Amino acid sequence: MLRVENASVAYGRIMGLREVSLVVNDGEIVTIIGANGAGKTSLLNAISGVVPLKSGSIWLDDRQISGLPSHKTVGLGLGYIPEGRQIFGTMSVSDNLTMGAYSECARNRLSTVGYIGWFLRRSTVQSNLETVFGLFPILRERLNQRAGSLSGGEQQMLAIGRALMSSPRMLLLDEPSLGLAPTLVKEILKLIVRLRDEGLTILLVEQDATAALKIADRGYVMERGRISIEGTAKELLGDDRVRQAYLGKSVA
Amino acid sequence: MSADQFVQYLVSGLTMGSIYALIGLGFTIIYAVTRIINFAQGEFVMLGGMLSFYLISAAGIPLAPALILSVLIAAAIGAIMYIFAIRTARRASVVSLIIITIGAAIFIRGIAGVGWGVEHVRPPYFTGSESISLLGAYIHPQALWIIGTTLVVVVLLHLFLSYTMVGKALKACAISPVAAGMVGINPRAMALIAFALAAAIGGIGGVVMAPSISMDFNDGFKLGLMGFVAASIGGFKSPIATVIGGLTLGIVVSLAVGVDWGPFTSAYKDAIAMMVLLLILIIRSGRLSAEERES
Amino acid sequence: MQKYLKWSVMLVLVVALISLVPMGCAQETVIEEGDTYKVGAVFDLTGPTSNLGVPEKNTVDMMVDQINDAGGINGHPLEVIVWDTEGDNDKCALMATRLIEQDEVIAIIGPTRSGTSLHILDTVTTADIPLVSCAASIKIVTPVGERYWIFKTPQTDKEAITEIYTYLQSANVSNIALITDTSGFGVAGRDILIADAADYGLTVVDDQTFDNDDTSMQSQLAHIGGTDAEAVVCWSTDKESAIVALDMQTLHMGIPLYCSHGIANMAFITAAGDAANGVIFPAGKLLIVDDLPADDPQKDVLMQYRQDYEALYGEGTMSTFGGHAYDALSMVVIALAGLDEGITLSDARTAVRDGIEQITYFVGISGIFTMSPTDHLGMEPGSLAMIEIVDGEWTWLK
Amino acid sequence: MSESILETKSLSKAFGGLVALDKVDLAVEAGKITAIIGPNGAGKTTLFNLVTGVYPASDGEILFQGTPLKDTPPHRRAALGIARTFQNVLLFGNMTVLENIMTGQHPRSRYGFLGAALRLPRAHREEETISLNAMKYLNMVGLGTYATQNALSLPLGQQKLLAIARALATEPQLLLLDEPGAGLNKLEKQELSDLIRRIRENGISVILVEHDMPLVMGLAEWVVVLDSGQKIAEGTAAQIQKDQRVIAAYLGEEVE
Amino acid sequence: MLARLKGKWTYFVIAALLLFLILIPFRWFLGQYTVIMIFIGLFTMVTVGLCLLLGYTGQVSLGQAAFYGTGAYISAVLSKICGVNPWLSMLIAAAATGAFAYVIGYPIFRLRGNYLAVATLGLGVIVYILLRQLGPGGPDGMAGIPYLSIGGFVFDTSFKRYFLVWFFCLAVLLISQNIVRSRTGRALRAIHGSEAAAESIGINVDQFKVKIFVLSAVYASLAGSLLAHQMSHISPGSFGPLVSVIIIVMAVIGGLASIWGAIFGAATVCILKYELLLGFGEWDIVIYGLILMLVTIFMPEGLFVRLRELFGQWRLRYAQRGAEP
Repeated sequence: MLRVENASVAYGRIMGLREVSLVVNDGEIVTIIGANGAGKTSLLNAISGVVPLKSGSIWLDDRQISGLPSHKTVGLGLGYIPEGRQIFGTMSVSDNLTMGAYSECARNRLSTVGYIGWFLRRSTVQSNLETVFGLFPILRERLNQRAGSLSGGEQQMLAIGRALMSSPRMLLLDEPSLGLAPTLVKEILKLIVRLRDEGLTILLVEQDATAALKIADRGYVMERGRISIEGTAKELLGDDRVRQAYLGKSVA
Repeated sequence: MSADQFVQYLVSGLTMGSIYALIGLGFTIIYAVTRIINFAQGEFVMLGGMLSFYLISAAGIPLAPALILSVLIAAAIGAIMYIFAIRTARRASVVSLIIITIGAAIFIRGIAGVGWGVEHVRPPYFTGSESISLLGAYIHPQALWIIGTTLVVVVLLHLFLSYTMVGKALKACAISPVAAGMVGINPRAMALIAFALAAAIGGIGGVVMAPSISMDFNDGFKLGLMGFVAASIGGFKSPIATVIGGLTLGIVVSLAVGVDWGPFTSAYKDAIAMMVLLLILIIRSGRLSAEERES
Repeated sequence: MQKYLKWSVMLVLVVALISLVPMGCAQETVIEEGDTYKVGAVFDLTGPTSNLGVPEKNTVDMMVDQINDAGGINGHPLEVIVWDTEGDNDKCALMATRLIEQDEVIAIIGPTRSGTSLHILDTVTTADIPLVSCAASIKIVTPVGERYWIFKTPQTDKEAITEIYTYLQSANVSNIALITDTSGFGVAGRDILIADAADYGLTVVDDQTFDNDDTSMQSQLAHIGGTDAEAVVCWSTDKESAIVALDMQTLHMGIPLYCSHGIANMAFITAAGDAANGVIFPAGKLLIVDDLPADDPQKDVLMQYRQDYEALYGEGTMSTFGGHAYDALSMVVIALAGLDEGITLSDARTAVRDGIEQITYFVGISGIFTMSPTDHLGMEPGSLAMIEIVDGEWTWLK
Repeated sequence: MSESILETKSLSKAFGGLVALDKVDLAVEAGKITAIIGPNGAGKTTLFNLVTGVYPASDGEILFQGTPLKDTPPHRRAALGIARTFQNVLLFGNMTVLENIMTGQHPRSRYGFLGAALRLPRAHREEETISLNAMKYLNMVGLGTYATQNALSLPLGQQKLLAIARALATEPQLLLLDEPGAGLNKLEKQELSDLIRRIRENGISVILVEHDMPLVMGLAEWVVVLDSGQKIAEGTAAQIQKDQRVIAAYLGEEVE
Repeated sequence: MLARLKGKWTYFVIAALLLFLILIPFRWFLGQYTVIMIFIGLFTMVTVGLCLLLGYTGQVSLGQAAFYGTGAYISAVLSKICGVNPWLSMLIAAAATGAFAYVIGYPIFRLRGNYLAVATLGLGVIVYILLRQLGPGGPDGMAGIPYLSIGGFVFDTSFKRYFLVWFFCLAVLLISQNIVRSRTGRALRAIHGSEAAAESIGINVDQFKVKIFVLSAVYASLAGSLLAHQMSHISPGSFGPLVSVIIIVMAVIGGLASIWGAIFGAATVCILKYELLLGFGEWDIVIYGLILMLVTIFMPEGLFVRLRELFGQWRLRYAQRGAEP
């Protein structure tokens, strides 16, 4: 589904990514793990078009998407849930979800200037909304609350919900567990599995390597902008190098 | 000061304030979406007023279509300004972008001066010139048009921002352009819309105020300055805050004239308005910085 | 150490070069027979008072063509170099310097406003070149001892105010309210209005101001409405005066409005619409030239000027401000006509100054001038007429 | 037990309703390397920000060398001898590498506007000392050859070293390092731990917040563990590694 | 700039520039530009202050003309009405303006970014109104301000004043250059780089902001006094809010973070306005606006900085070519 070929990203003279290549197949959960600053977020930013590539290419199915700005990749079915969630804090929960459907709206230009209720009654938007409420009933209760006033976990749900509103075929998740209580982390991870089961392809960036590898099909380990190890989740879980890098060698 | 006079000060202040608010709205919209202070905002107001006169008197177009056409032309000029001057300047810092808008303002003013000459012009009133008595004060029909238009514009703007997708997208873009991009909103398209919209609102302001003040090619700077102050009092936040800012400014200026300040004369009214602005800013900064540090 | 060595070597070099500079090598320009007489002008062609400056430039352009078509001045073609001040003092000073040093003009006319005129007095005086100002303030030419090189053509504020006050006195008005702008014109007028009121038995019961480019004067007028003023005197330019007239109509003030000579153009009537009716102001006789008796000495000059100007620039475009430039340039031309051939530029400047000072009974647009070493305005009294706007037309209140 | 250079007593910080730090008592021994660890959002950076005075504490107090720090503004604390680095480095991008470090000498020099404007002899003298010291610190972190480059042109690892050198240039008694190892490769991490040891040998107490366990375990003589704003454990590296609560909170519940 | 021009050419370049500056006012050279050069010198002084404030410290001020004005007015009033020696009144004006900036500096620098811009603009408007209302002569301004003189040597011609102004201007530039390269200059740039980091290494951010604000006010005041004593007439129109905007334009065109760029900025604007565009008649401000936009769009880092870059590239290429056998 997604192919990244020799992608490099530079911030000024600093290299964020160095010739990274990876593949995500249909219906897989692929996780990218690595220490802070290893280039995981740069990779997701590059795929979604937030930062431009210096060299290399990125393909979604058979379409080259490198060079497209993020607002275009969303329209092609890439939902991005960035680190720190990036929800619209001063807007209401329902507005955040509505905005999630903007790419749907942009496909049909007329509806952008029309009455928003009319737009929301479109069948795809309606069914997406139902899906989101099905996954996160709490959001239905919080519909009119300011998004910024939600708790961390609820904000994460909203961020995922917002991405689902664009009817994505693939989700890019950046550290969904960041700052969440352990029980919530578990819940989110379960949800990711559930989304995969419903047909979505998922690329997950996590620091909590063990947890991520538990649910993933395959994984890549990044170090200093490069992919250093790749393999199935099982292989990686058993790989001493991974355990060393994450858990410290003296951990039992 | 008698009660009648007081009402008159309020009425006059509201009229002036509505003008400042209409101009301030343009500053707020562009600032919210792009973080640019658009020094050419006053020029859009001037364009609206001058265009309406020349369309009516020179081109002989009837009033209503002429007004609409003036606003549309102003909006188009705003869009052109964004495309050619702002979007081209990719590497520019915010200060540089502000200088670009100053350049654009001088350019527009210059073209207007060359094209229309230096004389001031006054388009006809929309309806009648007989003023209306109101609670012991008088109000000109055109002033009612000004106040009414401001209300309609701010209500429409509010509805637009709250009940259409593109309006909400503008808001989203104002909160975070990066996050807006991630849900499929094109921040540049939003900036274009913001410029066109601000220019249109500026044009509307020019169109409604020109019959009561007469307009010349030089008027943009002072009008822009007052609109900028109105937007600052409102905190560049929302259309409604800006309108409140504009009305506050108008009433402060009007009362500064009306109240006998002892040694002060009406000559200091603008200075008093600026003092109010400084006080508001400094008081608010105390609160803001406390909030910033806490979050 | 080496650094300091190099610096000192450099300094020696510089000093040596400077000492080689041939000082004062400039050759004084001489005006030969048939050479163009160059006159400079600085007007506000853009900026807030450009509606005064533009008719001045138009008038000058028109006159230069007329004079050159008629063979110039004693065979010398006339050239007027006009620079725009943008209403900016510093630019005005720079342009004046440019006229003096680069363009090498014999005399300068303008600037348009009192503020800019006062600003360049020092520049002009130290350069020894005559200036004929087109601005109102009497301060421009007094004290005459310090204003050796300076003349002016428009009626002063004081004369205009005398006309208004005399009229008010005859109309048995005793309480007046002032509303003036905060520009130089308005403030100068306000000072005289306040100082002179008592001489005519008038009491100033309210004194309001506004800024140029203000959008409404209603608050000030409402304040005036709270007093027992019987008339409002407004001292400002046409645009703002029109707003005052309109706002007085809106507030149903019901007392007459008297304005300055600053509204002596059609733009005021257009801007104020029917609120202009009943407004009374003093102005040069140009506006009511049709009503002038045939024996008025200015009648022919005024008729000719209006006819020429409107033929070139369109019906209803003439204003008294163009007239100020007409008078200024005419006086310079009279002085130029008396120049000897083959004199140096600085001698020419002195001669033109002397020539202007010796002008007697020149009939101009603004009035009739007789200059003298003690009077650099030299306008005979009675140059102003009180005018009322009736049905959108200027009517002479004889 | 030797004296504490830094103590916090019941230190708390709340942002709006969110409690970021909850009654934390700390005693940092002088001359030692202390590590503060904990999962994301545990309050480590908040603790640094309170100690350096970026924001005021909601409750409790901070003692530096026995003196309470209440109401002391950040720049005074730096002058007193508390220096720090930032998670996101925050170098001065408008300066060269050397200038960045020279700026660090700010609290150790005196001359002001007049001295600078007129290049008084005193300014000259101080400026010489400043550049000498700056070169010293630059060489200490091994960046001597990059002195005239723009600070942001360095790779991340060297930027982090530069940030440490800048902090050292303030001649602190206490150095707070916020995730110095993040984004560094093995070799760089090795250099970093050598550097931190050398700093300690110069008599400077070091507190570091770090995610990289091998680095922490190899360096720290005392480890404090924070979780959700509370101190849940402290001890030597060996003790911490055995603590079940720490393993649960920090390393993930599912660790066998 | 001087530091960048290392090598054998340095002294020749400096000598040539100085010689050029010295020769400008001579009639046979570029004498006709003397007065423009005087204005360039004055505006450079004001602009340098803004460069220190905006370019180095990152704090915007849209009210520099206010200090330019107070400097001119205080000095004019003292010397003309109170009969104080003009040099002394210049000094008092600078001190008073500095004190004024200091007093308003602390409340105003609690604001950041655009709010700071608005507040300083408001300050400029207030001072402008006060000058019009309270300044002797009102909006028409005051005349008869005495010239500066040393002993019996009166600065009464453009030729003499040119050297006086440029002496002050170069002194201000040198002083600023020294400050920029000092402990203080580093502190200022640190504040621009990151206020948090600056505080963490012991820099008193608020105090430095106010101090540099005061310095920029003193520069502007000196320029204003010089203007007053040589035009002999000043009026509030020279110190209005629009002038503050022009000063910002000069600073940006020159290149904000560059002391010597201030000359370029002031020169570009003055030469455009007072010389190059004169021939275009009423089209002049159209072209001025266009040039302003184009320069900022294509050289947002400033004309001077861009030219310096190009010069650097050219030298590099030259050096490389020279290195080849």
